[in-house]
This record gives sequence, C-alpha cells and structure tokens, in this order.
Amino acid sequence: MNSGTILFYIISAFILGTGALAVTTGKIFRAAIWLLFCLMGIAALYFWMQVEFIAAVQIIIYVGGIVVLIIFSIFLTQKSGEEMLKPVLKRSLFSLFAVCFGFAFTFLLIYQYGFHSGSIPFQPGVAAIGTQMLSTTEHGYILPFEVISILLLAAMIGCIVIAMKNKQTEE
Amino acid sequence: MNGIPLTHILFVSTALFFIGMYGFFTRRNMITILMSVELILNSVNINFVAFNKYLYPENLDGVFFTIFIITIAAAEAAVAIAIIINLYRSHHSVDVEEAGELKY
Amino acid sequence: MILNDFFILMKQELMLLLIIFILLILKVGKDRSNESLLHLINALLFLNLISGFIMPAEGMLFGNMFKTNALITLEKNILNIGVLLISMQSYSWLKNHKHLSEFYILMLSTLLGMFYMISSGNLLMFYLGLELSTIPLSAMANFDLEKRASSEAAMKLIISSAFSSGLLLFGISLVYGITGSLNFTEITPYLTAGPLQIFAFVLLIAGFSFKISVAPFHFWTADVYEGSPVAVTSYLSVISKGAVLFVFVSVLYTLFKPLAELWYNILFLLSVLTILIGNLFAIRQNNFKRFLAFSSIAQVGFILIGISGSSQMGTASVIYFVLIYIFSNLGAFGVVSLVSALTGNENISDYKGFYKTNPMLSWVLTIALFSLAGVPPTAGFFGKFFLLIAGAAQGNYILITIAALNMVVSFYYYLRIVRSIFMDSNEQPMVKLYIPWMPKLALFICLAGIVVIGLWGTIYEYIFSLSTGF
Amino acid sequence: MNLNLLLLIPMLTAIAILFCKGLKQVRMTALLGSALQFILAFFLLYNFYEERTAGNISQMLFEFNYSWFAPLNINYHIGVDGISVAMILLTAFVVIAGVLVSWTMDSLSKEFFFLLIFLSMGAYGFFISLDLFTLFFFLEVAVIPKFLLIGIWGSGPKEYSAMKLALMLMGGSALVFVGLSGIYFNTNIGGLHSFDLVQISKFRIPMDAQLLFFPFAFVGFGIFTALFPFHTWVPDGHSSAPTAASMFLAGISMKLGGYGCLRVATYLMPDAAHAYSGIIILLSTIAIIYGALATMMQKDLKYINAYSSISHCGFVLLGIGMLTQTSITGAVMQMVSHGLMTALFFAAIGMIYSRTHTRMVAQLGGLMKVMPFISAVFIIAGLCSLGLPGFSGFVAEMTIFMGSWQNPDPMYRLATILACASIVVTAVYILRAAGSAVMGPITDSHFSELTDARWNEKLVAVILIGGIVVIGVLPFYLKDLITPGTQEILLQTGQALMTK
Amino acid sequence: MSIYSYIALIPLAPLAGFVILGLFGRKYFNKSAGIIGTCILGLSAFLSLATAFQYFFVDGKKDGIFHQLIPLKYSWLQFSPNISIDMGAVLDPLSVMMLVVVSFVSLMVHIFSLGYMKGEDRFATYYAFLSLFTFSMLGLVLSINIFQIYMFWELVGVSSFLLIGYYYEKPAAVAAAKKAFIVTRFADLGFLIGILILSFHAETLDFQTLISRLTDPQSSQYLSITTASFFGITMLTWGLVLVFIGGAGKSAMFPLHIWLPDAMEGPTPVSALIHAATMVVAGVFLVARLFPVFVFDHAALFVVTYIGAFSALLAAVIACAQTDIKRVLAYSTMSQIGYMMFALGVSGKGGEDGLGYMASMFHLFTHAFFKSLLFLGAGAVIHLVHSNDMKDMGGLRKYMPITHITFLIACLAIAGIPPFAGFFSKEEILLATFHANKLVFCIALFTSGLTAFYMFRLYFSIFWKKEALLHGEHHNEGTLSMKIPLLILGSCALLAGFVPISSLVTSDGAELETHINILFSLTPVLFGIAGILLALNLYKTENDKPQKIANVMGGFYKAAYKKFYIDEIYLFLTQKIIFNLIGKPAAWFDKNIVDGIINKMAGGTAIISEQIKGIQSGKVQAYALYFFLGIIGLSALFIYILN
Repeated sequence: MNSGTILFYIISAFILGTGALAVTTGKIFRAAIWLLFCLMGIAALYFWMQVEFIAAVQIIIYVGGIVVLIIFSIFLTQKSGEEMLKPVLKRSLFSLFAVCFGFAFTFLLIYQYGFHSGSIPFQPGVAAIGTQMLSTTEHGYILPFEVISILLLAAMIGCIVIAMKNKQTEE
Repeated sequence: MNGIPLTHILFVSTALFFIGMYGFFTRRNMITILMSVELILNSVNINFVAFNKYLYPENLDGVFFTIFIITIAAAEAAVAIAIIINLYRSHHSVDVEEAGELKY
Repeated sequence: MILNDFFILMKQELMLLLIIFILLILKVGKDRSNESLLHLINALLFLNLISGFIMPAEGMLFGNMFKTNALITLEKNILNIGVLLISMQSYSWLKNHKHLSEFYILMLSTLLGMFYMISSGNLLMFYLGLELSTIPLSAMANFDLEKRASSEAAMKLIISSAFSSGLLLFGISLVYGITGSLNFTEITPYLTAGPLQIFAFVLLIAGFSFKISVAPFHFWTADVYEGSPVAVTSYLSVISKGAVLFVFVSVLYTLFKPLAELWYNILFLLSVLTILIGNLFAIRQNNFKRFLAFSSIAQVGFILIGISGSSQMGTASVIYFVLIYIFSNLGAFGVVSLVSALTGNENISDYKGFYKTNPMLSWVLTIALFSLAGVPPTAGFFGKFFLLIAGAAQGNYILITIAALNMVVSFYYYLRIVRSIFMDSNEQPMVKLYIPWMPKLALFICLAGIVVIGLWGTIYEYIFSLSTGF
Repeated sequence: MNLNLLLLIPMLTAIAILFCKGLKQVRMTALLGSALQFILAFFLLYNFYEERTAGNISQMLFEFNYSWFAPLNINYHIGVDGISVAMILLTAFVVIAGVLVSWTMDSLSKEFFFLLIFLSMGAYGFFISLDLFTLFFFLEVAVIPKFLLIGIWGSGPKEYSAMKLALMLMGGSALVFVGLSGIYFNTNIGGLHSFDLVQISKFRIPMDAQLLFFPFAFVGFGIFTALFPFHTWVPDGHSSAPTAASMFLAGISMKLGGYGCLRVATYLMPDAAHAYSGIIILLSTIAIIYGALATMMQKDLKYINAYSSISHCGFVLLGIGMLTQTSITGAVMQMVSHGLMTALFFAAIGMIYSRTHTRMVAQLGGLMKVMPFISAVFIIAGLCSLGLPGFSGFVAEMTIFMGSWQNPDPMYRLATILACASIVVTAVYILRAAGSAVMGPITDSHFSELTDARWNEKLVAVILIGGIVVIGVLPFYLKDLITPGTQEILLQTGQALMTK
Repeated sequence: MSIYSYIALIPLAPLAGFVILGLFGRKYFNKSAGIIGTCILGLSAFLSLATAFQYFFVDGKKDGIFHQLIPLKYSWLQFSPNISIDMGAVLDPLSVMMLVVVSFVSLMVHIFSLGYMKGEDRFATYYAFLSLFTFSMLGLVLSINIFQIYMFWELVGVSSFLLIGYYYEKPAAVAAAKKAFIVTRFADLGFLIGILILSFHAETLDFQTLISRLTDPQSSQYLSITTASFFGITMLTWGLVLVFIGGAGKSAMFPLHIWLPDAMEGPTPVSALIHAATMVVAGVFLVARLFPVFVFDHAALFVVTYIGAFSALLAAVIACAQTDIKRVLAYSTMSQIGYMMFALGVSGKGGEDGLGYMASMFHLFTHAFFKSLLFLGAGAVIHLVHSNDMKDMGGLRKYMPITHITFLIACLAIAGIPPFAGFFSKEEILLATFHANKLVFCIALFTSGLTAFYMFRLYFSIFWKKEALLHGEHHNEGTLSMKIPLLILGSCALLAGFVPISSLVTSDGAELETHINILFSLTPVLFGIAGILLALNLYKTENDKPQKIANVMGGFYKAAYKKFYIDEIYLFLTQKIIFNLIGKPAAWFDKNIVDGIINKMAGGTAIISEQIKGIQSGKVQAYALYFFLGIIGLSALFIYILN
C-alpha cells in the first residue's frame, strides 16, 4: 500500500464524488463548479498515469474552454443561484435503477474479461506525440488532424449563424 | 510501477460514465445535460488512456483518440450551446420538458 | 509517388474542400444575389458529381486510415447525386434565406465527413467522419432560425447524437481495449463472441442504428424530421442515412465477419421491430415530414433484411435500394418542400384535392410514393424485391413473410395520401403553384430515375459486379 | 410473331392518350388501341394454329428470352401456350368492350382511359410471362390502376372499397412473393436458382419445400380469384367500381388469380397440389354454395353479380382442385366464359344504371318496355350465368362437372353434387333479378322516357355476346386450343388421374 | 344413311326462323312474322312426315324389326377418348313418332296463333320464341346422346320460360315463368347427376352404347354399376331414379307438378303446344328412351309406376274442383301423363310384356291431338269471352259451333268413348295395367271415370248451362286461321285411334299383335259414361246441386279446390326455410363475420398505433432512456443466448 495507490484512490474518490455532485446539485452554478472540479480530478488522474500531455490538454481545453463556455451560457440563460426545476421523480427513480443495473452489468463484463496488463514501460513524450500527429505513415495522424480542423471550422460557422442575434427578431 | 490493477481504473471510468448517464436522464436543464455528456466523454477518455498505458504501450492510438475526443467534445459543446441559446430565444426557457412540442 | 495518388485517390474529398473554400471566399467577398449564388453552387456541385466519375482508382493512404475502391467511389457518387438533387429542390426555400452560403458550407462539410466515414479503414477516422457528419447537421437543422420547431429539432438532434456518440465511443474504447488496435484489418482477427465483445459490438451497432434510425434507437428521427427545414429533412433521410448504411454494410461484412451469427440474429430482431414500429406510427401521421420519417424508418427495416442476407447479393441490393430510395424519397420530398416553401402547408390534410389544382406535382408525388411503397413498374418494386430476395437467401422465411405482410400495411398509408390527393374533395384546395425551372428539373430527374433504374437491369448488374461478397 | 407487341401496343396507346386533348381524341385513341389489341389477339390465335398445324409441338410458342437481372438469373422470358392464348383473347375482348362502354366518361377522361389501357398491359404481360419474376411484376402492375379507377371514378363508398381491394390484393401478392422466393431458392438448375417457369417445371422441387410453399402461392393467387374466405374485396370492389373497371375486375383480374393458381402453384408444385387438393376442394365448394346463397339475399344488381362471381370462380378453383384432365380444362374454359359473361353482365348493369341511376332491384322494373335491347342483353347475360346451353357458361360448367365426377373419392363426389346444386340457386337469383328488374310493370314513371342503347353499347353487347355464343355453340375450338396446355399440367401432376 | 341427311333441316329450319325473327323481326317485318314462322314450320312438318313415311314404310324395317338409324353424328365436345358429347339425329320408331307429333301440333299452333295473337306489338318475338321452342323440342326428340338430350332439355325449359313470361308486364305471368323454370331446373339437377352416374359407370354418353352396355349383364360396366351402391341402393337405381326425377319435373309428376297450372298464364296457344302436347311429355319420352335400361331395374320402374298412378289420381281429383278452364285442362294433362307413366312402369320388354310401352306411346300420340285441340278450343273461347273462369261462360254453343263440335269430340276422346282416339290408347293402357298390377288398375279405372266427369263438367259449363250474356259486340268465333286448326285436330282426335301404332312403336321394334277385348273394354267405357251422365245431371242446366255436393264434401272439396295446399307447402319451404334459414344467415355471416374479421384487423392496427403513440413522447431524455435500455436488453439477450 504505497503512496501511489493511496493517491489513486483519493483521486478517483474525488472524481466520482464531484461528478455525482455535478449531476445532482440543485443549483446550476454549483453544478458547473462541481463539473470543473471533476474535470480537474481527471486531469490529476492523467498526471498520476504519467500522461502529462493529455493532462495539459484536459486542463486547457476543458477547464479553460468548455467549462468557461458553459458558464457563459449559464449567465446567458439563467439568473445565477436560482433553484433548478426538480427532475421528474418517476423518471429519476427509474433511471437510477437503470443506471445502477447498467453499471453492474458493464463492470461485471469488464471484470470477468480481466484485462491483464503488460509490463512494457509507457513513456509518451510530447515530441513523439508531435511527430506522430503530423506523420503520414502508419500510425500517423495527419489526416484526422485535417478532418478535425474542418470539423472545427464547420462548427464555428454553425455557431455563428445560429447564435448570432438576427435583426428581424429584434425589431 | 504501482500495483493498481487496470480494472480499478476501469471501475472509475465506468462509474463516471454511468454517473454522467444518470445526469443525462434526470437533469431538466439542457446545459446540465450537456455537462453530463462531458462526463460521459471523459470517462471514455480515461478508458482509452488506461488501455493504452496498461495494455498496448507500444503505440499511442489511445492517447491520440483521447485528444481527438476532447477536441470534438469542445466543438460539440459549442454547437450545442449555440443551439440552446437560440432555443432559449424562442422558448424563453432551457427546460427540456418545455421543448416537447414535436411528439407522437 | 505518394502525392500523385493522394490527389487521385482523394479527388472527391479534395473537390468538396475546394468548393467549401470557394464558398468561404465568396462569403467574405462582396455579397451577391442569392439566385446567382445558387446557380453557381449547383454548377459546382454538378462539376463535383462529374469529377466523381473520372479516373476511378483503388488504394489506401495514411496506413489504411483512408481507403477507396470502385465500390466506394460509386457510393460517393450516389451521395453526390442526392446532394445535387436536394440543393436544386431547395431552391425555392434558399432563394430568400440569409445564410445561404453557410448552409452550403455546413452541408458540404457533413458530406465530406460522410466521405471520410465511407472510406475509413480505422475506427478513429470512422468516428471523426461520423461526428463531422453529425455536428454541422444539427446546426443545419436549426436553419429556420425563427421557427420554434426548428430549434427544438436541432436541440433534440445534437443532444441525442451526443448521447449516442458517447455510447459509441465507450464501445470503441472497449474494442480498443480488447484488440489493442483501431485498424479494421488488425481488429478483425481478435474478435470472438465473448460477453464483453458482444457488449462492445452492441454499443457500436447502436451507434450505427441511431444514425440510420433503427428501432429502438430511432426516437429522435420523427421529431427532428418534423422540425427541421425540408431541405435538411430530406438530407437527413436520404444522404446521411445512405452514407451510414454503406458503412454499416461494409463494416458488418468485413470488420465483424467473425461475429456473423451474432449480428444476423440482432438484425433479424431489429428489422422486425423497426418495420413494425415504422408502420404502426406512420399510419397515424398527419404532418407530411413526420409521416415520411416513419415511412423511412420502415424502409430501413427492409434494408436491414437485405443486409442480413450477408452475401454479395446483400451488398448489391442495399446499394441499389439506397440509390432508388434517393430518387423516390427526393421525389416526394421535392414536392413537399416546394409546397411548404410556397404555401407553408406541411399537413397531409392540406393535400386534399391537390390533383385538381396541381396535376403535375400530384403525379410526381404519387409515383414517388408508389416507388416508396414498392409498386411496379416503379424502381421501388425492384429494390424491395431484391432486398427481400437477398434476405430470403438465408432461408429465414418467417422474416420474409412478416416483411411481405408489413408491405401491405405500408401500402395502406401510402395509398392514404394518394387518396387524399386524388379522391378527397376539398372546398378550397391549394392554389396553382408556380414552380421555378430548377426544382422542376430536379423533379423530372427523380421521375426519370424512378422509372429507369428499375427497368434497366444493367444498373443492378453493374452494382452487383462491384459489390464485395461476404 | 413477336409477343412484345402485346405489351408495346398498349404502352404506346397509353402514351398517346397522355398527349391527347379532350374526350373525343382520347376515346378515339383508346378505341384505336384496343381495336389493335383485338386484332393482334386474333392474329396471335391464327399464328398459334399455324405453328401447331405446322407440327411445332414445343410446349411454349413464340418464346422470347432476354436476360434482365443476370446476377439473380432473372429473365424477361415470355411465350404462350394454348391457355395463355385463350386468356389473351379474353383480355382483348374485355378491353375493347370496356373502352366502348365508358365512351361518355367525361370526368378526367384522359386519366381514366390511360389507367384502363395500362391495366390491360399488366394483364397481357401476366398472361405471356414465363418467368416468375416477370409474372409477379405484371401481377402487381395490374393492381394499383384498379385502386385509382375505383377510388376516383367509383360510386358509393368508393374510397373504402378501393382501399380494401388494393390492400387485399396486395396481401395476396405478398403471399405470392413468399411462395415465389421459396420456389426460387429451392430450384437448382445448373447450379443456379431460377425463376424460369419452363425450367422449374422440368426440375422437381423437393417435397417438403412444395408442402411449405404451395399454400403461400395458392392462397396468394386465390385471393385474386375470390378464394373463400378471402373474397370480401369482391362485392365491395365490384359494386363501387365504374362499369369498365368492374368489367376488368371480374373479367380479367380475377382470372389472373385462377391462371396463377394453375400455372404457378399447381404446375410447379404438383405433389403439394395433390396433398392439398382436399382443402382446395372444400374451400371452393364452400365458395360456390355460399356465394350463391349469399347472392340470393342481395338487393343491388352489382352486388348480385359480384357474389355470383364468387360462386362462379369457385368453379374454377374446384376444377383445379379436382386435378383431372377434364376438370382442369373445364376450369380454364370457365375462366374464359366467366370473364366474358360477367363483363357482359356488368356492362348491362352499367347501361341500366347510367339511365335509371339506381341499381336496386326493388326500384327497377318494366325496363323491357322502354329499353328492350338492354333488357335483352341483361337477360342473355343472366341466362348465360345460369348455364344455359348454347352459351359458354353451360359448356364450362358441364366440363368441370364431368371432370370432377371422374374423381372417384366419395367426398369429391359430394363436392361435385353440391356444386351442381348451386346451378339451381343460380337460376333462382338470376330469375329473381331479371324478373323484377327487367320484367314486370314499370315502377317509376320517369323510366318511361328513357332511351335504349346507343351504338357503342350495342357494339359492346355484340362483341361480348358473340364471344359467349361462339364458345357455347362451338366449344371444341376453345377446348382443342387449351387441351395441350392442360395435358402438360396434368402430366406434371404426375399420377394419371385422367378420365378413363 | 345419307338419304336421311335432310332431317337436319327439321330442327334447323325453326332455329333459322328464331334467329331471323329474333334479331330483325321486331324492326323489319313485325306483321309478316307469323306467315314466315308458319311457312318455316310447315317445311319442317312436311319433312318430318316424309321422314316418318320413309322410315316406317320404306326402309326402316329390317326382317320384321325397326332398327335404330343414326344418319347424323358430329363430335361436339370430346372430354376424353370415349366420353364425348355428340350432336346428331337418331331415327327409331319413338323419335319418328315424336317428330311427327311435335312438328304437326306446332304447325297447328302456329296457324292458330296467326289469328289469336293478331295485333300484339311483340308478334315477331312471339313467333321467334315459338320457333325456338320447336327447334329445341325437335332437337330433343332426335338426340343420340344423353348429354345432347340434356342440352335441349334445358333449351326447352328456357323457351317455355320465355313463352310463359310473354306477357311480361303481368306480374302473375312473370312469377309463373320463374316458377316453371326453377322447378324444372331443380328436377334437371337430378337429371344431371343421373347422367353423371350413368355415364361414369357406362363410360359413355352415347345412348346406343350406353343401353347396350347397361343391358348386357356380362359387360364390366353393368357389373360396376350394379355392384357399386350408395345407402344400399345400386348406382343403377340411383342413376335411373335421378334421371326419372328430371323427367318428372318436365312432365309435372307429383310432387313437381306445381308449375304446370300456373304456367297457364302464358298465351293459350302456347299452353296448347308446350303444356299439352309436347314439352310435358318429354319426361315420358325420356323414360321411354331409356326404357331398355329401366326394364333391368325394377326398383326404378316401381317408382315410375306409383308416381305416375298417384299423379293421375291426384290431378283428376283436383281438376274436378277447379273453375279456371285452363287449369282444369292443365290438371287433366297431368293426369293423362300419369297414365303414360304408369303404363311404362308396368310394362316389360318384348312381346306381350311390351304392351304397356306401346300403349303409353299410343296414348302419348292420341293425347297430343285431343289435348291440344282442347286447349285451342279453350283459347277460342277465351278469345271470345276474355275470361278464363267458367262462371263467365255458358251457352256459347250457338256463337261458336265449330269450336263446340271439336271441343265435344275432344272431350269424348279424352273420356275414352269409342270410337274416338282416346278410347283405343286408354284401353290398351288399362289392359296392360290389368295384367301387371291390380291396384294401379283400379286407380286407373276410377281416374278415367273422374276424367270423363270433369271434362264434361267443363264442356257443359262452357257451352250449355245458362244463357250466354255477351255484350253486344263481335259474336264470331275468330278468324279462319283459328278455325282450320280446330277442324284438322278435331278430325285427328276422331281418327288417330286407327293409326297402327301397335305395329310401329313398340318396346322391341317388332310388331305387337293387339286385339280389342269387348268385355274388358266395357268397364272403362261404362265408367266414362257414368262420369258423363253425372256431369250432365249436374251442369247441363244451372242449378244448385254442385254447391250442395261441395258443401257435403266440405273440407275435401276445399282442399281439392286449393290443390291440396301443395303450393303453400312449397312456398313455406322456399320462403321460410331456404331464404330465411339459409340465405339470410349466409349473407349475414359474410357481411359480419368474414368481412367483419378483415375490417377488425384493419381497425385493430389503427387502435394499436393509437395506443403506442405514447412512447414517442417528445421528451429527449425518455428517448435516451429507451436507447440505453435497448442496448442493455440486446446485449443481455445475446450474451445469454451465446454463452
């Protein structure tokens, strides 16, 4: 029972706890904050797993991007701090049951499958990632890179068109 | 390396996945639903990284997949939020139950 | 020389990119009148369609992330035809739309996504293609910016597709965990019918089923179809569905070959369920788009039967049917979009006595519906016949009987519309509509397709010769 | 001669109609086209005899085989034997009569005649096709025009009837489809599955497959020819349809079913036919008796004829089910005869209805005085349908009885006797209808200024009655025409249960 | 036998007449139609007489026996190598005699109708129908093939339908026509099935072959038909009885006689032709035609005998109570045919046993003349009085002397008073019966008495009784064309008895030696005279005796007057039983059960789709939930299945 293990359990407990809170708290703003914590916890998990690059990306994009976006949208659509509508009780009970069952089912399968970890050391250097990202050979990711760029472009245009207040509706 | 078995990490990811799903099912505010989706995606990310690290360290497929997922999550969130805002303009509410006119 | 065959192999994708950039440049440049822009765009799309047919090549790039061959080229061409037709049909709607070029940019980027998805040899590329073809689509669904229904539809689309892609990703991650690779060719050998594999596989199937709206993953379909602008609806129902179907077939036949028994049974269940659900809901609909949504769900059920044939005949029949389905469905949607653009009517009850005022449109609509219903001599008959024959090859006659009898139900609701067009009396039927030449041309192309593709056996022969066996 | 003409001429006619303007052009074109078909049919008959007398004893004549969907071994394969020729003649008769009888169809005339001709094309195609796919194709081609014809130009609860008819017929063809696919996948000709009728008939389908798929095929086609209990589309459909459509329905499309039962079900799956003959005979006997009894209670002329058609088509199925040379011959003769006779009957009813605007027997009466010609036609049709010697009905029914009686099983004998008994019931309802509708005193004062038949109606009567009488007086021509075909079928059905 | 080929003309000439008159008569030569028809018929009558002469006296006889000649035979519809319907003509004493009778009487009727039907606006149609009937009747008697006979049988039926319904505007006429057709049709069903049975076992439809096979106890066919049995009765009996039922229907034997009286609604000459002389004896003809086979089966003959006898008696009784003169004649016809039937029934084959057969044919022959004479006379009367009812008549003798005389002759003939025609034939019948069956003999005797009584009741009430009170107009008895036939037939009725039928038409073709036995024939004559005297006493002058007797008889008289309620029974059976208990339920079942189920299926689908619409609730989260459950369900299911 070394420190690494303890750290892991702490991190994971933190992730799950904050995650649970994020989907259950009554106040939307708090939910956003809990989400933020949860994401950071996950970043911490990445650090723990020694994939620093992903951790960094996680923090930059999620924490720095998405959560901020979400909070903006909350400001746009909501008066902060007000209580959210309670979920429909029947459905929440049912979905709680379903989710628990699903979780049991899935994890049972995973557990039974029993992934045996190999022993090769795993050291993803940022440089390696960069070179592979732009290589055109086997395990090169130039094409997905291009595709994602188009996706982002399209998404941007879409957002602009949709979210732009158009004059007709105003006057 | 530390002696955490892979299944424990997978436990975390799966749990997170279903937590997200629970949120998705129950939350009535669209934005919170979006948050739940983010949780789901993150659990998948954990899966990929964990698999990549523990099982197939020889190449970085999982890691790259994670990167792309994160990017896409961003794009998706952006578009979703744009749509939600537009919907808010017309419905003056972001409650899913409100936006149920198309049915049967 | 890698660069050379890069240009040759990816010519269709590059063509699309080119058009997208042209549109961007036009957008930033001085703004033109919509008409001229539309003509230009349709010309470009036509070029794009033509370019698809020249220099067919076979090969793969980037370590099997992108592969192409005659069949894939054909599939892309089919999609190109569909897109061209849709853009011609939505002329009247787009003519006075503010965000014309954005619409096209989004549409073409989704098309690009589908192309990547079709030629993907790698789960990552497949996923990216899928998302690229989904996210902008949900933006497009919102293009009737003032309509409440439109934004609701868009919301439903984006949220449920996010959900489904989440599950899909979970499945992919499991597959990755099991096989340790994302490359189709490397995955296949590792697939066995173990519990976790089955679970992962079902997750993937669900991802596909969501896109092609197979029950019980279809619920978004009707609402989104009803809410979105007609152009987007037809795009959803024809192009994106067709594209995913193409991928579905190839993935099942090649990637998941080891699990054939499994997915055969799954398809059996799903197809029966889908046909039943589609028919039962379609009977009752009054909104034309919603009606077409459910009818298309039923159609997908028939397609699944064809796929379950799991043979060269299966592939050929599916592609053939999709081709026919594009023409027939666009024939119907073309009329609907014209009517809704010019009069705003979208209900079937508005079509009472339609024949009195608009005989031409009525005939087009009727023939298209007959083709959907599978009535000879329209092409739909041949499509359905071959699908069912392909399914029957497995010797599962229960499935065939159920399907055949369900065709009768589907006849009921198609004929219901024909009835209200021709027979029901209406004190104030719709006014005589003036139709611009471009949609008219599109409609005629649809008609020609409906008539020719069926009767002219060579087309099927060609597709069959290209399609890969099981 | 080239059989494709039989499809080409109607197609061209239909297209020509689309380019016509006004009722006059349209109907002239239609008449021209149908007259051409008429001539062509007789030309075909002539050539057929020529070939036969020239000693060409191949089963099918004038074959034309074109590979349509090569990968599935689907061919556009056409050809005729005596039975098909008889059916084609029947079609030609009914078509020209139908065109003539709807001479004054002024609402949407272009569409009307287009659909009429289109329908006839379907019928021709069905009768000449030797490839099951082609056959099925034309079978369904012939369904939808009926829906439109009834729904648009019909009377009474037309939408309901049209929908019912279309759906039940489509249900029938769905079953047929299952049967055909079963046949297809159980054939192995040179390593290929085949839809080719002639080849399949050479190849004996395995017994279990036959037992499985015969019911599908037979019931499917049976629905078309009003097999009990799937006959309920007949009364509604016929009574709501416009005159010409009724003539087509009863005259031709019910025959599609009988022909299919014979040519596909019985011919390709003979062993199963033997296995199931008991059930077939039971059902057809029920149809005969019960159709006749139900007819007695009808008050609407069209309903009367529709129900009597159920009864008469029961004879067809009975003849097929008895599986003796004579009875099958009789079945085919009955198809032809019933086609002409019922077409005539509907034509007469249509003429009466178009004048008196009622079809209720109770409201009609004394028409003999004001419209002797039409009344005479009506009575002749009635007499033919109750099987009067000298008309086709007698010959056909007697042939069926003779053939059925050759089947020594006592139950089959009983069925035959019951079938014979139905001719008495037929007499009852026909005479009731004729007696109170045509004879008797004039019931309604405004009948007295009605006019008698116009030239086109007279022509209709002459054509159809001509056919009926020729068959009735010189039946041996028809019989010799179809006998080789039926012999072929009976040889298929293996055991020689022929007349001694 | 090519020299006979001209007999094809005998039936075909009337057919041609029918076609011409039927198609063009009404429009082009409505007036002259009568002449044309009559001339055409004259031709065939002449030809048949010529045939008779040639057959009987020139070359019919070979070594003392009349042989069957088949001059014409064409295969019409070949079912199988040996079962085929042939069309042709047979010549044997039976058919030749019938030829003469039919064509001759028909000719008379044609001539009579010239006057009687004058001025009808469907004059041509009338003659067309007459020609059609004559054609079918001639074809019937010439048939060489049991199926040919069936066909003409049907044609005769339909032409009688048309002729009875000639006054189609009279509902009664239409009803009568329908009744006649349907009843005979019902009987024909028996005939048809009989044909099927006989032909199946005899393996032929041809009369000659059939008879030769079924009368030769060694032939396999004979064995098969006698061994095969149903309810313990041999197929032979079944076949013959069923065939006889067909004959009984046409010949109005009990219980299928109900149509005959009503058929009197038709024009009177038609009654004279169809319902007196020709069609109604078709049944007798049929039995006679198959007589060689009947002889082999006593059960069948037994049926024939008793049905015949009973009908004779019943008809006679009913006839006494009727007041409509045509109905009286109708019943008397029925009664006389009963005579012929049981005469056949008691007969044997060959030699002295064959007496019955000969007598029956003889009676048929004579009866044709006097009965048609009676009808035509009645027609003349009705033509004058415009009524069918005795009450409106009386004392007509001074207005219509010729009619009176001929009518009297006919009555005497039918009453069997020597030397009139009826005497000889009836005497032979009684003789034959006396040898064979005493019971039937008594019935016959009594009946002959009754016959004399009601005939003279008729005669007196028409021509004597009260003074005629004719309103001033025309007192002539019709045109010359009406008188001539009366005279001709009258002379026939007088002389026909002397025609040597016994040497011509016999059961075995050989000559049959007959001798009038005075002592024996005294009884029937006495009975006849007794009947006449009774009638004289009661009806010569107007008085109330008949009424008294009627009162004494009471119920019986009423029953007889009401024809023993047989019509009512039939009415009950058809209307109540068939229509209400079978037809209506069938129609109801079809409408509500069979069709109902199909409609219910459609409705059920709609209902289901209405029920399940809730799952498409419009709530995106619910959709996601279904999505998820679908996945879990599928994977759980298949993991369970595959592992």
